[in-house]
Amino acid sequence: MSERTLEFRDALREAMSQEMRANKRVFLLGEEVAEYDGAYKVSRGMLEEFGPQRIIDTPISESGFAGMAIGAAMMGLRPIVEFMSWSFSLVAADPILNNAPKMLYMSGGQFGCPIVFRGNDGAGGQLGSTHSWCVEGMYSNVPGLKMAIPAFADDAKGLLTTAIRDDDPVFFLESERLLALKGHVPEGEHLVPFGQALVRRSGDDVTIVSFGRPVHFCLEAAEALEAEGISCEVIDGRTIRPLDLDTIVRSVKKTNACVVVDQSWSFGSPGSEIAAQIHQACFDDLDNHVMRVHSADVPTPYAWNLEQEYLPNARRIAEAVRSALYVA
Amino acid sequence: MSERTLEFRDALREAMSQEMRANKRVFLLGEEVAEYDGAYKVSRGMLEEFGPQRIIDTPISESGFAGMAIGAAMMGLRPIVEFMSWSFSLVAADPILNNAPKMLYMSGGQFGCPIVFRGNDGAGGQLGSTHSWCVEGMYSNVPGLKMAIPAFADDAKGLLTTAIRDDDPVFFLESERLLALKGHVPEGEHLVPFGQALVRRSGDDVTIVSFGRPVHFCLEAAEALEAEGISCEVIDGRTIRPLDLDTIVRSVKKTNACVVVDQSWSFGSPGSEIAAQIHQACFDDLDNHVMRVHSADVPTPYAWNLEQEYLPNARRIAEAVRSALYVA
Amino acid sequence: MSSLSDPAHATTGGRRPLADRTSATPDELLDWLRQMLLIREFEVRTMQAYQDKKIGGFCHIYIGQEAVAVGCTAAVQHADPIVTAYRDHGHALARGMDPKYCMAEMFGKIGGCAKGKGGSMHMFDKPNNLYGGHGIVGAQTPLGTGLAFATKYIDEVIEGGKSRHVALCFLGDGAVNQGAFYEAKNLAGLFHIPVIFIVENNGYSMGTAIHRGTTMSHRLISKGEAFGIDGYEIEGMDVIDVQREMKAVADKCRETSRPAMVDMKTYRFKGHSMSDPRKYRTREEEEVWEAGDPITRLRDALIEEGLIDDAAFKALNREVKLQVRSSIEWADASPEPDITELFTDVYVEKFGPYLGTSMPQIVTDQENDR
Amino acid sequence: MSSLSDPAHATTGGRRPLADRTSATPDELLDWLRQMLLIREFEVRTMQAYQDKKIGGFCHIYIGQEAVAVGCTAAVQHADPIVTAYRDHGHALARGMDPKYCMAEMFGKIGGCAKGKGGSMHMFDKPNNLYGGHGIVGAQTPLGTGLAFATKYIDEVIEGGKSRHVALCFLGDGAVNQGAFYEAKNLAGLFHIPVIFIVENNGYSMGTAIHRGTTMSHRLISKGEAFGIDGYEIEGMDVIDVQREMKAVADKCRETSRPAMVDMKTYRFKGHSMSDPRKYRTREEEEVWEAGDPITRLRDALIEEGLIDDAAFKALNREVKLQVRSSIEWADASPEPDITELFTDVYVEKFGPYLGTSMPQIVTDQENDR
Ligand SMILES: Cc1ncc(C[n+]2csc(CCOP(=O)(O)OP(=O)(O)O)c2C)c(N)n1
Ligand SMILES: Cc1ncc(C[n+]2csc(CCOP(=O)(O)OP(=O)(O)O)c2C)c(N)n1
Ligand SMILES: [Mg+2]
Ligand SMILES: [Mg+2]
Repeated sequence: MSERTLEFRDALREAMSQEMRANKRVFLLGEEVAEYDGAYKVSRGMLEEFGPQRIIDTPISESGFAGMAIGAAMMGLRPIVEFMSWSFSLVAADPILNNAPKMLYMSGGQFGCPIVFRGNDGAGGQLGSTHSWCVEGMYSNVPGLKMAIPAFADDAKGLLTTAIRDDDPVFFLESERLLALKGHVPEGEHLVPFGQALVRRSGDDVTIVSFGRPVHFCLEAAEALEAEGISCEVIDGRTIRPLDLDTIVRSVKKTNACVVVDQSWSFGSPGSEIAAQIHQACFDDLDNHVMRVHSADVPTPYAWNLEQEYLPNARRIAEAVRSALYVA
Repeated sequence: MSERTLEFRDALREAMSQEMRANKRVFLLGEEVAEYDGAYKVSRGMLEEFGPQRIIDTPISESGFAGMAIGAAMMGLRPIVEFMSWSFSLVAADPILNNAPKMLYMSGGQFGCPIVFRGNDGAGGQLGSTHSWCVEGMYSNVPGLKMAIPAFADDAKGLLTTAIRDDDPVFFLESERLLALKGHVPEGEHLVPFGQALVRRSGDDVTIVSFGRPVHFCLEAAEALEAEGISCEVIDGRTIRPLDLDTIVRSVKKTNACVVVDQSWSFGSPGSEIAAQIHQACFDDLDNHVMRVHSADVPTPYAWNLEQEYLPNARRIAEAVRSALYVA
Repeated sequence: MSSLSDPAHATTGGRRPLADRTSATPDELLDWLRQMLLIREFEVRTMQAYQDKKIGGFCHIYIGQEAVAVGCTAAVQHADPIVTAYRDHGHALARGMDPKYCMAEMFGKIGGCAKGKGGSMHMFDKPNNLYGGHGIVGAQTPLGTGLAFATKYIDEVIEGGKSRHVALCFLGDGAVNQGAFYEAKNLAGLFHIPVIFIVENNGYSMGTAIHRGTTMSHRLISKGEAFGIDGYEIEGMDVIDVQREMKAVADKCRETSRPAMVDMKTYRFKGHSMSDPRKYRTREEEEVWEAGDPITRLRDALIEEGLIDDAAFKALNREVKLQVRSSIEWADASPEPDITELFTDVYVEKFGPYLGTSMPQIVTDQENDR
Repeated sequence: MSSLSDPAHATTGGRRPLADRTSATPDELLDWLRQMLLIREFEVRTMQAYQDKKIGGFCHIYIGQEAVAVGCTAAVQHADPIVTAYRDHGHALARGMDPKYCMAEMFGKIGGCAKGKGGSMHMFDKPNNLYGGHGIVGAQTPLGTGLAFATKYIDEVIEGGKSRHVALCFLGDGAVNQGAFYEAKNLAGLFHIPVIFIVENNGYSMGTAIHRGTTMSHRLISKGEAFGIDGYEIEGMDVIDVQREMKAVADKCRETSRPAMVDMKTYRFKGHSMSDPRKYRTREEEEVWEAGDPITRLRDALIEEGLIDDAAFKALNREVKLQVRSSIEWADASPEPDITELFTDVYVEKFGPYLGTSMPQIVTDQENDR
């Protein structure tokens, strides 16, 4: 095992670079990915290594270049499309939702879409309503796509490698707030299979399930709750489609209490889905209904204090855990 | 009470026409709404009465004309935007989701968006993947918008009138399959308030909650189940945002069993939300977990037999009711 | 390039000797005639089947526009990818799809080109490099750009050679107003992508006459020139003209690896879809265009040149009718997709409720042929 | 109209006597100078506050482009609506927003024009008919079309008169590649909507020089002409030219109720946003443009004409500095929004967890003034 430490952003780049070295069909396109090294420096140096035919700066035309990449994927290329932010993917909703995840079905198996859409998802720091979308709240509703949300640098590499090799369209959601996070990342080939959640922290009293950035809030809350004598099991779901319900259910059957933490708005979200599925699978095991912590059900505010309160922060998670356990 | 009978489509038109007569700020725009009388004849004759300045044929530019209407709404006009199908609203996802429902918030209360987006939602008859979106599956996730889904002609008029008078953006989802449905519709002003579900059929054994077209499937299933001695209470939710949870909870506390029927794909849908909320509100009342009936979690197929099976049909609803009641 | 947008003028097109107008061989010319007849007959029977409720959903008939699909397809290589909108039966047949797969698709049968999952608007044919049939207006324009991008990428990056394909991307005149088309054009212009946007300008999008929805409709190609894309206006009712002029366009795009935009003047003889009463246009207008029927024009030209006589034409017609009839029989006989098909082709690999994917008969039949 | 895109040429613009170049009064000219100074000083202090972490999120500085917002705003009536992108401080101030609301907005304070909910990219000012500040590139172009549509509708349908307003819709050169802009142009051209699209062509979208992202960048207005929209190229570094030429454009649009598109050549002196090291351009290029600083140019012209002297200029500068300083103090003193503000302004009426809406101080202060 390598003890090498990388930033989350470098882990993403390593996945892309290794796959591009191994397979000429893989290429990267998006705004500022080439000459500018990526708006968030995820693709730093890739232009130099792979040249402008494979690291492609695009105009600000998400619908156009996403659709173009889908067409290329139908011909068997394996594009990686960087959205500078998933917030900007709304202008490309039609190609990414109506074409990519349905092409295989509509063509009766003839044309698949081996494509990865990736970029920043969720609130950055005070970016306001238009720039803070958690698109998993909407897009996870759509069959035909897969969705991965890494929370740690090793998973950033492992899940992205899997995504690039996957024959189906993968929506890969990164958090700008995690890009500088460091962690051990294996060198060489590193694959994390989709549909396998990870227990990030073991515990007995309550199961906390989350994805992506809020996993860190959960761990923070778990730490704080330990001081109160509450033992939390924190599960990092890692992929939303496919969803690893088994790992979650196994834990809930042990703890008999559950809190789902999802940075999306609450209504009709991954969080509501997981809550509903847990109620179904663990109806006789739960001592209380599943608690849910989401971003507040309002557009994302700019002001620092409002945004902090808006997010599913550690304080709100701890509160939810206490009520799940009937602790005043 | 008027005993007058109208088609659903005529009820929609009556709401629009009456409001347009009363308020010059109201106008209608969309593809083929004027000279063609509407692709589905909802706006038949309106061009003649109101003229081309208020009944406006647009090019096939959903993003453009939706955005244009939002700009007009910011200035205090009250546009009604017809999407020939909500399936075509994906190309307009950015204006309808990033602008309309957030403008009031982002401007700190200065500019609201009194606008109605309306059109066909859900599977028509064999329209295939791209043309059969149930957009409530995605769009109900977004705060700042309201969402109404009438299932009967009187509600079509009453809810649409309320929508047009509402100061917030309303997503109004019609079903092409219901447009010819007849029912008693009050003449003159008819308002159905948002956030008030209606018990369409009373029963004791199980609560079935639905919206829009599947309400009819539910009633069909309830009828069939009555023969088996199962008494179903069918609730027509009517609006998804705001959601009338009280009426649902009251019923579930009586029946102790619940089936949610939602034509969206299951994952992170209104159905999962309602199931999760019922579990929360009725944790000690439920004899079984909430059952959910959705469209199958696959792109919409064209073939008749596949589409019938895909939909949340009466057979699948009845099956869900039986399992909710532990009836083999 | 020529601009014969006046339909009255169109009927005189056949007068010049054929040798001046085309370098196609007699066999090729006869094949174009056969293709157009096939499309025509196919569409007539499609309308009947729709009335008989064997076909559901939306159904858009290509009658009147046959010369466009046939002429454009004939102007490029079989390996050049093609993508189009929902009015796609003509393109599928011109590309070489056996009509039985096309009909079975509309019948919602497992033998359909997409196993009955796509329907009339979504015809796909991998062996014939047809990348769909797309239902969302304009959505195919970035896809078409992507197809051309991919051919270039494969030729240059993967195979280390020179870009040597073009992609044909058909769209309606109404699709010209979708924003995605402009993004696609800018990308194509910027990246030297050899995609040819062929606007099948039949004058109407549903009930909207082009000038009511589209600015500069008298000069659509200005909407390509604004992206540095060469524009061509081509009269689309005569397959000989279409093939010749499109070949010139395609050759140039292939040579330069540049995009092009074509304003292809044509007319749909039927309604927008099966439910359209066509109140927005006059019978007189229709008659003028019908007088320039692309099939009659080619037939007359071939008769004039002695390449065919009345009897041979009738025989050809009969052959085509038989072919369509047997494709209907085939489609009738093909079973409905099994209910398990609901869960196939959602994802490539099996997992959870999903059953993986497999190729439809249109592909496996062809593979067995080899 | 004039095209002074060569920045070297720009510095000679002030030589002609003022009377030949403008019909503005001395008071107006001085006010433009004051506005430009205000924007400059405001932005300098904004950068400081950003470094001091008083401002969060993305922050886009307008320095260098002052003549555009000031000149364009001066060319139209106060009642004419304006909408712009995220680089919006200059437009807000030119429109007459008291800088204290603008600064407080960026500080995330309740006194901000949007109660601190919008931030730097989303400046709204109802009393001054500023319809935002919009963060999604190009999204404001259909909105701007809608604003102009609405003025026309109100004038014609509701008040039964004649269309008599124009709307200004600003966008960046990078926004030219968003599909929505083309849909907006087609609608504006088709429906005779008096919206003026002003492309603030500063040569870059983030790190992308215009020709790297945009076809026909040497003639952007072809992208309007393709929709029947008159195009104008205006040198945007001299407020006198901008105001004069924009006034002519606006007058014509007002008169004819037609749209227009302006390629306004300008330059941002700072990076794209606060985090941009500007490696994609040379210091030499920057220096050429800086030599044509719009403030210096107007100052020199006014000095030459004797409308102002060095002392008066300094006094003006001091006045502006004081104003900005006090706006910072005001913003500092304004409280954070109460946590309950999270749930206000989501919906107009109260229901469930939502608390209804109310006007921010920028509106209520103004109402109290009356
Ligand atoms: C984005 C979108 N909006 C609306 C529709 C509905 N629609 C289908 S076809 C059509 C008219 C298109 O006309 P045109 O592009 O001229 O093609 P034609 O039918 O003449 O072949 C419309 C409005 C759609 N399919 N997609
Ligand atoms: C749809 C969308 N895509 C991408 C972005 C990210 N982004 C913000 S500003 C910008 C550059 C825009 O440049 P330009 O339009 O020239 O305006 P300028 O910054 O020069 O004023 C980009 C890519 C966005 N906000 N919206
Ligand atoms: Mg057409
Ligand atoms: Mg710029």
